[in-house]
Amino acid sequence: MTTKEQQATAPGIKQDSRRTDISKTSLFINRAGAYFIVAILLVIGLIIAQGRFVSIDNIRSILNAVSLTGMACAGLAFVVYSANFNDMSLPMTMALSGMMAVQLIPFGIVVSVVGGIAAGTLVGVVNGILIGKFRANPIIWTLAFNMVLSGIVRVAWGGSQIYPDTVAGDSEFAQQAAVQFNSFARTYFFDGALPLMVVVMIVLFVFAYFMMTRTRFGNKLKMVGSNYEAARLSGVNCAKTVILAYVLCSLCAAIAGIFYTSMTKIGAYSNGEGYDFDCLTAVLLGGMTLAGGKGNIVGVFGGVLVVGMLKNIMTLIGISTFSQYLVTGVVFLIVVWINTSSERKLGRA
Amino acid sequence: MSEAVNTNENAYALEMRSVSKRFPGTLAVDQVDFAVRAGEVHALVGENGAGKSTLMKMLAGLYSDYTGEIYIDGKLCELHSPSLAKEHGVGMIFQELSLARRISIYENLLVGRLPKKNALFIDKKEAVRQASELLERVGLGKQDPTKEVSEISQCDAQLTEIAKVLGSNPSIIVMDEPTSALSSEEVKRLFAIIDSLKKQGLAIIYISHHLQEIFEVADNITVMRDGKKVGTYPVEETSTEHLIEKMVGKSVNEFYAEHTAEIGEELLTVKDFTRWGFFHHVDFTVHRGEVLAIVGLAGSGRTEIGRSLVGADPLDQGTVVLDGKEVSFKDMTQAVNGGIGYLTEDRKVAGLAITQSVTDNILVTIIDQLSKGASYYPKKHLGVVNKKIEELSIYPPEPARLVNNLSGGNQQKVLMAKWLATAVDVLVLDEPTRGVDIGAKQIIHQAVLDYAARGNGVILLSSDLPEVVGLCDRAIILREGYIVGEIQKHEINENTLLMAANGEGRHVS
Amino acid sequence: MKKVLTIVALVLVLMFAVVACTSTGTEEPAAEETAAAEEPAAEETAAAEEPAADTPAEEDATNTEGGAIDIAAVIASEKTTDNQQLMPDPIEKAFPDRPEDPSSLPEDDAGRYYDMEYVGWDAGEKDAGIPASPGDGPQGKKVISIVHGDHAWTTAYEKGMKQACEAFGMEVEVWSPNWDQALQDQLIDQAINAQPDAIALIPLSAENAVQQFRKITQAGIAAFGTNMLTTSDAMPYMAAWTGPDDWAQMRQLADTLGEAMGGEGGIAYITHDPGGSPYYARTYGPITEFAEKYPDIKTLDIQSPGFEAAEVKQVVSDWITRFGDDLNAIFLADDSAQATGAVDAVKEAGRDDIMIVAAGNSKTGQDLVKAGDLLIINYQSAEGDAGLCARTMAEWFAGEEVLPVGYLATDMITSDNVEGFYPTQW
Amino acid sequence: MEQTKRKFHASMINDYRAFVFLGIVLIFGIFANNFYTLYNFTSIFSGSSLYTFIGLAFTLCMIAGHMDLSVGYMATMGAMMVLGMRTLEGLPWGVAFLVAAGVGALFGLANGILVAKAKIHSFIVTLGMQFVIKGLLNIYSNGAEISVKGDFEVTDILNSSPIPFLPFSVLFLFTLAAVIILMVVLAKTRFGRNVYMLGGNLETAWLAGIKSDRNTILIFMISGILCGLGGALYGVSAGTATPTLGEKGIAPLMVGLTATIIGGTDIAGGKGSVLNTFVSIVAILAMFGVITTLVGKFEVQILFIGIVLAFCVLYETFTKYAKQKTLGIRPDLVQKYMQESGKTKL
Repeated sequence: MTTKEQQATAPGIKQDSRRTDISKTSLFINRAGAYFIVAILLVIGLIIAQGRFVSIDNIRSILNAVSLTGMACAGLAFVVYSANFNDMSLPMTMALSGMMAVQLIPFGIVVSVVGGIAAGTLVGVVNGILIGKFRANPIIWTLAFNMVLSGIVRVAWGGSQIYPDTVAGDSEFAQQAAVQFNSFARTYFFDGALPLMVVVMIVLFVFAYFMMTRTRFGNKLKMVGSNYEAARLSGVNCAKTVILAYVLCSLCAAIAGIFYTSMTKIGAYSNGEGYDFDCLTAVLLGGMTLAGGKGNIVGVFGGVLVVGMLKNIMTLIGISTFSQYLVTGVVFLIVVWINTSSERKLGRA
Repeated sequence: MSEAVNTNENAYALEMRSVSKRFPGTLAVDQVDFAVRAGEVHALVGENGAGKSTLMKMLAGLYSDYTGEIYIDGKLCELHSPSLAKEHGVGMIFQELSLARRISIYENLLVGRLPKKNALFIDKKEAVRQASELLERVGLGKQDPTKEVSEISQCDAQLTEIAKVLGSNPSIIVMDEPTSALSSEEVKRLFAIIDSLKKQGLAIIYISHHLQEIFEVADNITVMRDGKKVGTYPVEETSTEHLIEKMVGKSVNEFYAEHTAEIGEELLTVKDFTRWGFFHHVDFTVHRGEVLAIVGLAGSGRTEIGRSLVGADPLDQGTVVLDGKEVSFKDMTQAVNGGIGYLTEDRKVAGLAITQSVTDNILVTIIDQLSKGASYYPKKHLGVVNKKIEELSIYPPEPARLVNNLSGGNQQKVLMAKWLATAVDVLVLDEPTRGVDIGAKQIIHQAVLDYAARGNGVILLSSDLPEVVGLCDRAIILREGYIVGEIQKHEINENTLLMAANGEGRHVS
Repeated sequence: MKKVLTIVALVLVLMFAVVACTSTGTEEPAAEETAAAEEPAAEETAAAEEPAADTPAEEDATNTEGGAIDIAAVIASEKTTDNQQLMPDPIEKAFPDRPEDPSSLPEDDAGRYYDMEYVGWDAGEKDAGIPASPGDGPQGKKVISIVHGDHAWTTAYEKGMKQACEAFGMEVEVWSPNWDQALQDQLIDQAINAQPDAIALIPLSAENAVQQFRKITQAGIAAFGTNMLTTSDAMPYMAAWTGPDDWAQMRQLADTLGEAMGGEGGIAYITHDPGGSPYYARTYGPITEFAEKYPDIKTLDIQSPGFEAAEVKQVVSDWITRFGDDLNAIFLADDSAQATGAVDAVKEAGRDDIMIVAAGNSKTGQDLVKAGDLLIINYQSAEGDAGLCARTMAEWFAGEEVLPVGYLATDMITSDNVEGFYPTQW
Repeated sequence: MEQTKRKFHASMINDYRAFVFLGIVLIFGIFANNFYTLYNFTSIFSGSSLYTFIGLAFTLCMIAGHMDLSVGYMATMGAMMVLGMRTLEGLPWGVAFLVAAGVGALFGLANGILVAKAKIHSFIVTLGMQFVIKGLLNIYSNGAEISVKGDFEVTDILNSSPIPFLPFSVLFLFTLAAVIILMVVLAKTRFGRNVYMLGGNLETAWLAGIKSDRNTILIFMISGILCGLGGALYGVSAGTATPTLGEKGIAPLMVGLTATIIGGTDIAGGKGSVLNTFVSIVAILAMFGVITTLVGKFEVQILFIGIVLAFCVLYETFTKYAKQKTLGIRPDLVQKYMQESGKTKL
């Protein structure tokens, strides 16, 4: 008997994993999330850049650089949060909205922007219906849809780029719209200190924050993300919730797409290429997990900041583009690993 | 019992000596002695939560932290992993099928020990031959072993599961509710197989709620209750009534306080309720203040009725009248708004979002009611949550705690709280206290009775008979998808229920 | 099941619609919507037809009675979108002696890149497998042009190629592998399989080109290199190579920039995709030129953030933070997205003193030059690139002597002459 | 009769749709000039080599219930390593190929350990690993391409067709060998069957005593080796490799993934066939060929591959959606009910 009991408590034997006490360090890491890395980067930045790092110019430049990724991330967070992995159609959503907006410039700036956003949002509606209602595999479906859209956009515009001022033609009204369109990405407030793109990104994050925490949609989404079946059997309209998540995702992507187009002054099918994985990286760095229902928007913003600061610091140190890929990859894997293990220790995974 | 063992003759194939297994909050198995001889079919009976399954899982090596001693063929064994248990000749047939559905039968049968032709390759011919042999032993000689499991019937899958266990040449076979998905003819086939196994000298442990079957197949019967062993009885010396008495014990009368319900007007009327292949032409009525139990064995269509009623599953025909209005729910959102709630049987898979907080889980059903327009912030409604936490004594009383960090009983309370928070008139409770300790059970039962007493209707779907007896005001008996009888309050006791569900005794219609 | 069938039907309809769109859209990319609306039923036959089989509708004034084309007249008549000559005269280049061991020279010595800059001029004998010119002129000859990938530049190139070939009465098909090396290899196989009279190729990779041109020549088809420089190993397998003289153009830009900088200061580079010939020409071209002529101009940093405006903007902003006033000029490998990003970053930081020079010739670049944001870009006609290639092929078909390596003229666009290059090609 | 017919249709779409797809493409090939020539088929088969290796690796992981997004970069790594070892380091070809496969195995090992031991989702692990490999590759070659430097001996051997009148180049024969070996491994060895069991029902596998961690790591390693070898063969046959090999055009990863889905491999794991993946890749390449000849436009290729993939996803989604409604039905009750009610159809 006694030997048995000793063995039962001997190390290496599995104990019941449901803990009632919570590890303080795990909780700290979990709560602090991406901001822990932000703090580390801040210290590194202060040391290596001797004061230039915290200058207004540099902070603005970091924020400005991540603003497009940030806008798309604010939307993508909803999809990741709903346990649907990733929206692989993000690049084409951005390209489509930009190209539609440019195409509609002859009808005035309002029609152009609204039309562009509407076109992008439509992508989200289709994705949402197929994934939310019919439960298509999110990765494969959005990937397939991205290819189809890519084909359609290329065929429809004959594979060429379109320029706002060329599309506008000779009409004074349209030319003015084109100028306005191109100025979106070049509008600054407070004497050049605050770019419009950063403002829009922050507005989208605040909007996403409220959507996720202060509305019934956000709270339903949390339940849908954590346990779809349980949410369904609790009377949550899962299909509607997931559709809305995708719509918000493509809405944000569409806005990012319009700014992207305005920034390059070119509407092209290749706009937004690579944003699918780049944004997912930022969202995951921000503490969201593919299992859904975990993490929050504040964390995602932190993840976006990490991406921006990392690049900024690496360029400041003078690390080559090639080594930057490596560092980004390693940092990403380490952060995700820490995040996963702390989640497991907290009994959330 | 163990003192009586003579190790030379009459040796036990299996002997468990004062084994215990503790889960957080409960002692699932408490100092149990259990012994089986070779060539014996030993039935293990008891209520839900009596500890039968835990005892057997211990034997199958699923727990590494049990206490006590297990002897197999007289030798002390440490069954700390499934592969160790297998090595010692324990074969376990689980209640839920453990076959990989999209993989062929023969591979499922021989998983982990496919025969090899040489150092590299498996010998498919030999594997198929061995698989056919195994299938032959369970009477599936005509089945093609290269088919996928998903292509064969539920019954054949169940028999395949048995064949799979036979393949590892066990000396002890544990069957946990093997007949729940079988029709009566198929059950006969299974019994013939058990008989032949017995003759081959295997020790068979048979767990079932179907007492009728047990009398047909078993040699000895061990009864468990509340994690303790009540006693072992040779089959000739006992009877259904006797067993039920032993299973139920005296605690029932102490445990369930007598309650008298005020039955009001008709609340829910269901007519000609049919989902082909699940349940057919089901009619029943629930009144205000009434707890109606739908009693049936596993696979009788009990759960499916509940799910179809709230629109979680489709329905082929039938009308539902709720509070005088005819309703038909396409999904659970409509059902909850229309006034019916459904508490699911599997809290982890379909009941709770265990990675979220107690608050989120309790409020999920009433988000729409609490929100002003689109705006909704759960922290504003902590009052509602705290009230429910207090009402159901959820411990620890922290609304922000993750459900995963609660004990099973408290998780179940959260599940209950989430439905009690709603304003639905009718609540369908599917196994509301499965796998829950006594304390939590009592609290949940009281909550159910209080809920009904407020003029609501409850439909109780439970295989826990004392629970049914203690709670319900009327019971309808379901067998093979058809209603076969109805028992009024004054007639309800476990005896009548068990008999009715097993197809014995008087049918009231 | 019904739903599935509906989907199938929808997909099929879509597929046919697409075939209809694209088969009619080959000639006029912009008009495919109307074309699809006009003839929705004709999709299959249209698809099966050779897209280029339609004879050019425009009347060719240079067509003489006997059917033979007056090549010189055609060359003189055709114009590009920006009103330059479509088929300019190829330019020869003088080349110095090859250093002993180029790879032993330092990074900023022009000799180190000798094999790239003067590729083809000393490549030795042409491979014996190159077929002899038919000598009967370009008419009715079938040509397949394989480009590197989809891009607005390519669209302009394609337009130029088609315009020029039609003028010569040659049939042309333009195929694109969308920047995919594996796919380009496959297209070459397919092109060989189609047995045209000549194949014009923009190789995706300078090294891989050897294998590609070798294959074409071994199949007995005349191979013409265009636009992208290859390694000299590939030159023997080409009937001729035409394209821009990237190195000379970059040196020209660098000279002008060096002068504008007053011969001193710090410069940073945003490169083309690493590895390709534009990468070396547009990074080490200026670096070696500065080293030789303006040794006081220091290279501060070299980064390859790709062709995304946002990324470039970030890198340039970071540079401005890092180098401060030491940064006087930026050299870009691309004048569209890269230029937009760099100009935005400079403007945002209020550093109008930073001079930006870009390689390329896009509308964006020209607009920026016009607005005074870019100092100079180089004139590099996409249509002219294609035109020169077509001209060389036509001359080769006619049995005329062609230059083994023919460069486009080098020109620069500054705010002084930018007006003359509108409307832009892409 | 009715039922067998329906079963036939279902199995055509479920199990043999890769072949059906290939058939459709071949029919369309009639309209394309010079499609049915020996040369064209040699080129289609040779062109399928890289995609096939990547597709095999991807399918293998998917059968086991994982996703390996790093296959594209691991193949690039293989191509760069073999040429780097040969041209820059001057090692013999055999050693160079071994190094390429070994490096692939190393990254597979890293993936496998992170997935099996650190319990991070394979999607995330391989996503991060992509950046790591991309960085290392660029650092190794300084972003430049590496070529055989005029040493075309092995290149020519790979591209030659040793068997007269058959469109099989040596490169393709190697590819075919890899397909067959993997088919045999998956079908005939315990490891192979364990792969299916791991993807089909992890718990069953555990209960049966299959060492899931060790097998998972091995799966990722094999995936790495396949990619390394596939990349190496491609690199040598093309005579050059660039670090951007895995990301241009319709990236090889996407082709491999698409072919895996078209080939009918279950996204959740447990079901799939490398042969079907291989057939899908050949069909996709043949389709590219037909489209190039008929339309000559890349955009139509991407549109069509998207439509085919979308069609497969939609088909699977809708059948699953319909099946959900009868999940758990008891046939004996149906029969009984039909007898009683006199109905013949549900």
